[in-house]
Amino acid sequence: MDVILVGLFSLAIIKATPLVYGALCGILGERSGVINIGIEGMMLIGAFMAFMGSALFGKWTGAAFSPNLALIVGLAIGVLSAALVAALHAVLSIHYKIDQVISGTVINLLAAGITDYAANVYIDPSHLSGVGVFPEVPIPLLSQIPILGKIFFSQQPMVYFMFGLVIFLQYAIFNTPWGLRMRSVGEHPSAADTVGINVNRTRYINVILGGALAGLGGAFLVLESVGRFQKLMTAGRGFIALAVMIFGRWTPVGAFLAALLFGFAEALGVRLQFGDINHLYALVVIIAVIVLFVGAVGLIRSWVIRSRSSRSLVVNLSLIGLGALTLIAAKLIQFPDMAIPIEFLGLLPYILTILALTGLVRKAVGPAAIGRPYEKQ
Amino acid sequence: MTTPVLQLENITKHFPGVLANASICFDLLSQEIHAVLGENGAGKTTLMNIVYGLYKPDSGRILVNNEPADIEDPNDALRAGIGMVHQHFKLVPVMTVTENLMLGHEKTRGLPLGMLGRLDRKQVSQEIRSLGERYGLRVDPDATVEDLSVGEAQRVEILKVLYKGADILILDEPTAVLTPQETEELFEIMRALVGQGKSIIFITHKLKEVRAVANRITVLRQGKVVGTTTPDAVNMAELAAMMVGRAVLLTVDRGQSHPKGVVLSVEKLTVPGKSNQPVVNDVSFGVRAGEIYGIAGVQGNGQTELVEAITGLKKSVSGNVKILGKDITNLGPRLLAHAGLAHVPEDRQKHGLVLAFSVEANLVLETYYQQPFSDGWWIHPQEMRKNAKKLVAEFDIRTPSVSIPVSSLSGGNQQKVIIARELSRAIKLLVINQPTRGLDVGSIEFIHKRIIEARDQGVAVLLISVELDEILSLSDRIGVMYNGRMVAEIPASAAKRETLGYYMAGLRVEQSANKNVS
Amino acid sequence: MRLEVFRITESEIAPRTATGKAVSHLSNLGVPVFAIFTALVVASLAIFLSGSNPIEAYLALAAGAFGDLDSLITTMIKTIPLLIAGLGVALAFRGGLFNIGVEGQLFVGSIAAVIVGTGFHAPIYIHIPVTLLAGIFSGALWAAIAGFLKAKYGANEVITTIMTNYIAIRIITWSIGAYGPLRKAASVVPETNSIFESARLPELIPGARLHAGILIALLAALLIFLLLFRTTLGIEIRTVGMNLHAARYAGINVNRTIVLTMALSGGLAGLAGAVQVMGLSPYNFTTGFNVGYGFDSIAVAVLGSIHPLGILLSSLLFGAMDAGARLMQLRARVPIEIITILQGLILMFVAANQIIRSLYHIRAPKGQGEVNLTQSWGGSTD
Amino acid sequence: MHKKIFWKFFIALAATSILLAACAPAPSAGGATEEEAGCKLKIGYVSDVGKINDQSFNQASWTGVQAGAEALGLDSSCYSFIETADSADYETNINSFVQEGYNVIVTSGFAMGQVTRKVASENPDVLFIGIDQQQVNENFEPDPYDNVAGLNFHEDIGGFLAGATAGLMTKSNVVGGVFGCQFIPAVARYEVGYHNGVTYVNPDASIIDVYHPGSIDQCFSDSAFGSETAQSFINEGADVVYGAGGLTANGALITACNQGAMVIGTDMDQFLTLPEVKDCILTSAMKDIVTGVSDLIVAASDGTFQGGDTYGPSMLAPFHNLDSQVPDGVKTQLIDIANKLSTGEIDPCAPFQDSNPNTFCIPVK
Repeated sequence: MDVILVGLFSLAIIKATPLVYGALCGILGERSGVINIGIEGMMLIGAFMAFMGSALFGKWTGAAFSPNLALIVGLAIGVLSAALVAALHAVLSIHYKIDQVISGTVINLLAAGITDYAANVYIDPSHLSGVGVFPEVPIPLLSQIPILGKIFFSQQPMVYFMFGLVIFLQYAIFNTPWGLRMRSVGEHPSAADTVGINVNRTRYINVILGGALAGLGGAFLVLESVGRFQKLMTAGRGFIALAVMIFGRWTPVGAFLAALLFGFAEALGVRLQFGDINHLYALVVIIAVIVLFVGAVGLIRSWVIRSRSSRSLVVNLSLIGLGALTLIAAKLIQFPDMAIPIEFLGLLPYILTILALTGLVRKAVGPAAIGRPYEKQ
Repeated sequence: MTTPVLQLENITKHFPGVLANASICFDLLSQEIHAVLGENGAGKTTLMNIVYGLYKPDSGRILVNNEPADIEDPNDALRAGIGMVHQHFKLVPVMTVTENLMLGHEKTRGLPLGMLGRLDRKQVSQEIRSLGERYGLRVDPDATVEDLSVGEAQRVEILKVLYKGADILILDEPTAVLTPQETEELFEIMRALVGQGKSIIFITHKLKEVRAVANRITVLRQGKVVGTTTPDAVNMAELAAMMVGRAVLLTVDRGQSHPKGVVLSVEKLTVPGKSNQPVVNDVSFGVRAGEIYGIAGVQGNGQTELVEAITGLKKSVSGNVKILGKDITNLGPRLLAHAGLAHVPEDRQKHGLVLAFSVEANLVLETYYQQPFSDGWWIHPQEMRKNAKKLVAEFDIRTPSVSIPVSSLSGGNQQKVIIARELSRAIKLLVINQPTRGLDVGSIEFIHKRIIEARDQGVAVLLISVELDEILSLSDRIGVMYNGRMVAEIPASAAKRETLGYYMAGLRVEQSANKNVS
Repeated sequence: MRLEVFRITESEIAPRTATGKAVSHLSNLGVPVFAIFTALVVASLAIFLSGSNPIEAYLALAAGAFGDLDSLITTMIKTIPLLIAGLGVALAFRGGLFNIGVEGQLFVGSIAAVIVGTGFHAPIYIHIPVTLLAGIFSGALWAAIAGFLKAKYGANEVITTIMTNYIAIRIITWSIGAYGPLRKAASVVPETNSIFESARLPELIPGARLHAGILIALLAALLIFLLLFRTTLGIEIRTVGMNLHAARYAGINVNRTIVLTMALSGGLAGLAGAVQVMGLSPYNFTTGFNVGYGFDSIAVAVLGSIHPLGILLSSLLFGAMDAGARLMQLRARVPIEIITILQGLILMFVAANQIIRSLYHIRAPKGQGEVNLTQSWGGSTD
Repeated sequence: MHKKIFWKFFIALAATSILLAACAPAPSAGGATEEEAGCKLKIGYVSDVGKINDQSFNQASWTGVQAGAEALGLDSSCYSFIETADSADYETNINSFVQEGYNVIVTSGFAMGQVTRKVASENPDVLFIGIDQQQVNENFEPDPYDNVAGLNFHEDIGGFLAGATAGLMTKSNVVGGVFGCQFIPAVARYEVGYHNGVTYVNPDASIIDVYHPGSIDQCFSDSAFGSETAQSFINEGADVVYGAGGLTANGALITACNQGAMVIGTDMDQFLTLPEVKDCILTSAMKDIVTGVSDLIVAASDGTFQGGDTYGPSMLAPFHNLDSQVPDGVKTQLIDIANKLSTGEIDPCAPFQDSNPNTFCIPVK
């Protein structure tokens, strides 16, 4: 059971990482008032350029440097390129004031077309080879903790960086001048304008920074996951990241938890194909875990943040109780052997998203000034 | 007292099609309250936005303390010691008072990380507290702005300007949202500020206030300075004439009303707000055919929700509403329209019009599906055009064509489109909310005349306005709302400004409550 | 006293709008044309970099789209689903909704048409309409889910339709896959049975592939035009799209209109899917069928400035590019991805028309309401 | 200021690209009417909805076309390709080559089987090569046409050999397999064969097989899915990972390799096509499309072309860098198994519990 749990959760974290990076990109943009449905495209460009950078650097320098240097060079180039694409999004939606959703759609089309095209005319004919991936770096002592150590502290560097980034951004968005300005621009741009904050510059900066983060997500796929660029390798992760962002209520920690839930749901879909777990049992367990999760998050919120609108203690406690009871019951019941088609196992994250949006989990309300170009009255 | 702290020389500003400021000269002396008086559209706000760096003038220059100042953006203005309290509050609703005040000039503690340092909320909230005590502006620094009352929010705005170290304060129409008592308090604050060395530009279109508080008055009309004077040198009528450019009737001739049977009756109506607290609480009143019932009150005391509940835009939780004895509680707008209700909404651009639609389409916004505009499914554009042409003539709507988007009309003409649309139907009850907000005098006169005409034709009129003068000059009976309750109902003949003001501030309620206890 | 009036007078406004109408029509047409030209120029750089000759490529593209009767027919066949689905996207835009779920709704429509088209035998004049209706209703129903979630819970339709896309496509993949109930018995290919002759759209010219779907598409364009601009429902949809609050004030049932708009939009997508399986040999649904029309139709709708007439032209353009891509690959050896790049560039230049205007000195028409396509992102409908 | 410079730059860019376009070599050929000198054959290739450079069977097919053309000494203007974007376009795309006067048309993928036969029956003068296309009629009865050669493979045999290799080489007794679309018969044959191969040599080994659950536009191209799945195999203790399914499988191979596992590739010798795994790839279950297509093209040129089904060899690629690590005993055992497979003594496609029914295997002989 431990092995299964560790396996499931470390897979969930690996699957969650690009989603978190993408969602953070969305958060920076939307918190400053710019919708970004081009996350997918930015990740794709980030992945492509990270591969080109690392592979070409590796090819040109040969064995002169360690492959990690090539990876770092690739990372830098991938991040910068994605930031550049985000700059295009920013110019289109802030300067030219075109509909931000259309601008995002343009980014997605162009990124898919250009990377596909370039892969066809360059990468494949030249047999360009990847230079490997960042190695796993177990953190001393922490990685020795049973179960948790294996899940959280025996990962690759970009996973740790993601942890750090989530904590840092959670702090920065709510506790620094930068975050205060960003949020004011997304909520009430003319108020920010009257105290001398340059609304459009703030938006440019945050959209471009966000693009860099999406680039990290794309680079992760190449530099830590797959090891080379493959066409359309983001495979819709940018869109899921958008849902993760909303599910996480536009906060980094919320997005992290949401991405983890998504990652877990997907990991479970894969894990159930291994054939050693009863599908029905697993389904009941995950529903129970979700109920538990929702209750626990609600409880933590109402205690720690003292949020005014959070659910009552009774509701949270009964959710936790219900989840726990279901878990115990699932242990006792003998489920009939039934294979759920793999296509259905993969549906869980999508259904979760819809449930999240309907407010069954919590009502999501985004920044007030989102989607509207700022114009002085 | 005699040194000018701010001088404007020949400021000119064009907007497409409009000359907003024409070569304006203006000076502000140290420790003076200098009122800038003018109608809506006279160019007051534009001028002040130029001073504050939100607009760039086409020509002219600004001197601060006799030095030419290059004010490119609000930061420059703040650096030059100029702060502005805007008519529409520039506060971020979801943030606290402290966060709003530090925005743009954040203090951090701990490591000097610049933009990524840790916000020092404690220190700033301390400063706000002491600043508030010094000027008599008390607010809770940790409160979230969206939870504050309008008066409190305004105090936050003034504090914000003081906190940023401004010596020259521009107050843009600060009294529009205040009760007479709160206005008086504001004037006290203004005098205290001047006493402590600040100088104030006070923008308004209300003549009485100017006379009450200003040291000097500059009148603007159609982008130009008409003249500068002092309160003692002119009387009200002269000021009004300067402002409008002709003699103005300060009162409306509303004639005698001949009320008949009750059209609208509201009984014990309760409407919940955002957090399920009642924002309209157990309200009862009636409006009879052929009378104007005015509801006075400071903005945000439940008038908006009351109107929305009566007109079907919001659901009430208890009580009922009847039109001509028929229960219409919580019916939708369409059924209410059938029952003879017309509604001129508070926010004409948000609710009253579809800005991108043509004038003719906006004139049938509620009747497009009825004969003769439609036979239920297909629409008849030529009928709509005919209707539009007729109403444009009848209501003097200034538009080059009925097929252009209504967004290209002026505010007054937009309001006329709404009023034309509502009055052109066969109606029993007219609910009209803030009928003249932001309009020029000509449109105001026209609209007031139309409201009285409607009354005289036997329509029951429910008039809601935060302009006490408007209520007093039009209403036959007046109700006052405070904190969601109808706290008084007075015949117009017996109504005095002062009494109404006390009710609007909730003072009489508390007194009577005290009496009941004792 | 100085009493000049500085506001614009009526005589100043009047001539501007009178000629303005003609000017704005011209520049409305001019912008897309120049946008397409600019996109072609920019994309030629990519073609050149890949070692091909851009002019040869574009000539081949044109030949493949319009070179002979067969190419023309291919173009028209490609235009049909883009036109119908593009109308669907545009209708949603008009109602203030962004339907990214056309891809999934189109799949659902195809599958429903297959189920009905293979479910029973009936005379052609019954079977065809019933099958078309099945496509329409199933697409409408699938889209109405997102509409309902929007109206009831304020769930953003962009996200919900992306999710319902995935759900639809996965379930359909399963249904024709190894274990699926719709899998054609004894076929190597994951495909459904072919629909019966009685439910197939007749060819307009026997043997020429061009089927009656083109008439259905044109009829749909006409009907949507009439619906939007000549009916009370059209007024309601556009009012909700332009100003939700005013719609509520005017007594329009906003929630019903949102669900209805979404359903109509999905119905068109479903119709597009049904027409595809009913009109194209081998008249069945198979893996890889119709991929990408959902996303192309968004570009088609925006390029056609969400007006049925504009969409007629833009879908023809995209159809021609899809059709011409064959010869462009075959003759000029240009990879097909260049079409995606081209479409992205066209969409960009059309949407950011200021770029085009300043490049070619086209004046912007005055007083035109910009359509904001994303008015209620993330928030509720209040 | 900035804006102006930007536009000048932009206009300059546009102008240059037009110039470049104008200066480029003039269009070489008008179309079908002009018979080009030096083209004794014109060869067209139509891909399946996957892309030409999918590093899988579409790429192998196109490489085969190029190899065949080179063997005949054809100029590069004598062969071309069309990538299919929508399965509804198969027929149009094939017909485009017919109309342009091509003599040999190669189509790849079982999905195009019936369409290829249809176009072939309408154009008896043109020769067709269908990869993964059995020449059968609608009732699955053999029905060869003179001008269509179906090039088929026993993927189950390849998969079985891969499985046997994995089963013999594993030390942890846990082996994994990442597969593309489960509804594609060739993939199913690889999977079932692989499973049977492992079980045949090592009944105690536990086998973890995972398909991508997505639709056709994802299941062959989601390399991150492959990578993540391989990672979870490693967590479960797998030390040999097999991948069959385009880019999805490639992701799995690279990650497994980076994690220290041995990997087995598919279709082509992935030691050559996927350089990232060259130090840990044991072998690949080869399906030699390149040679098969090339040979058929040469046959088309010299008049020895024969319609009907042909079966390409299914075999393992060389062990390359890991050759020294494969014990001789294993090598001989694999040869023995290959022989038994070729005689039909072993059924590589035998169904087992919950096995994918979507295989459509053809027994050897």
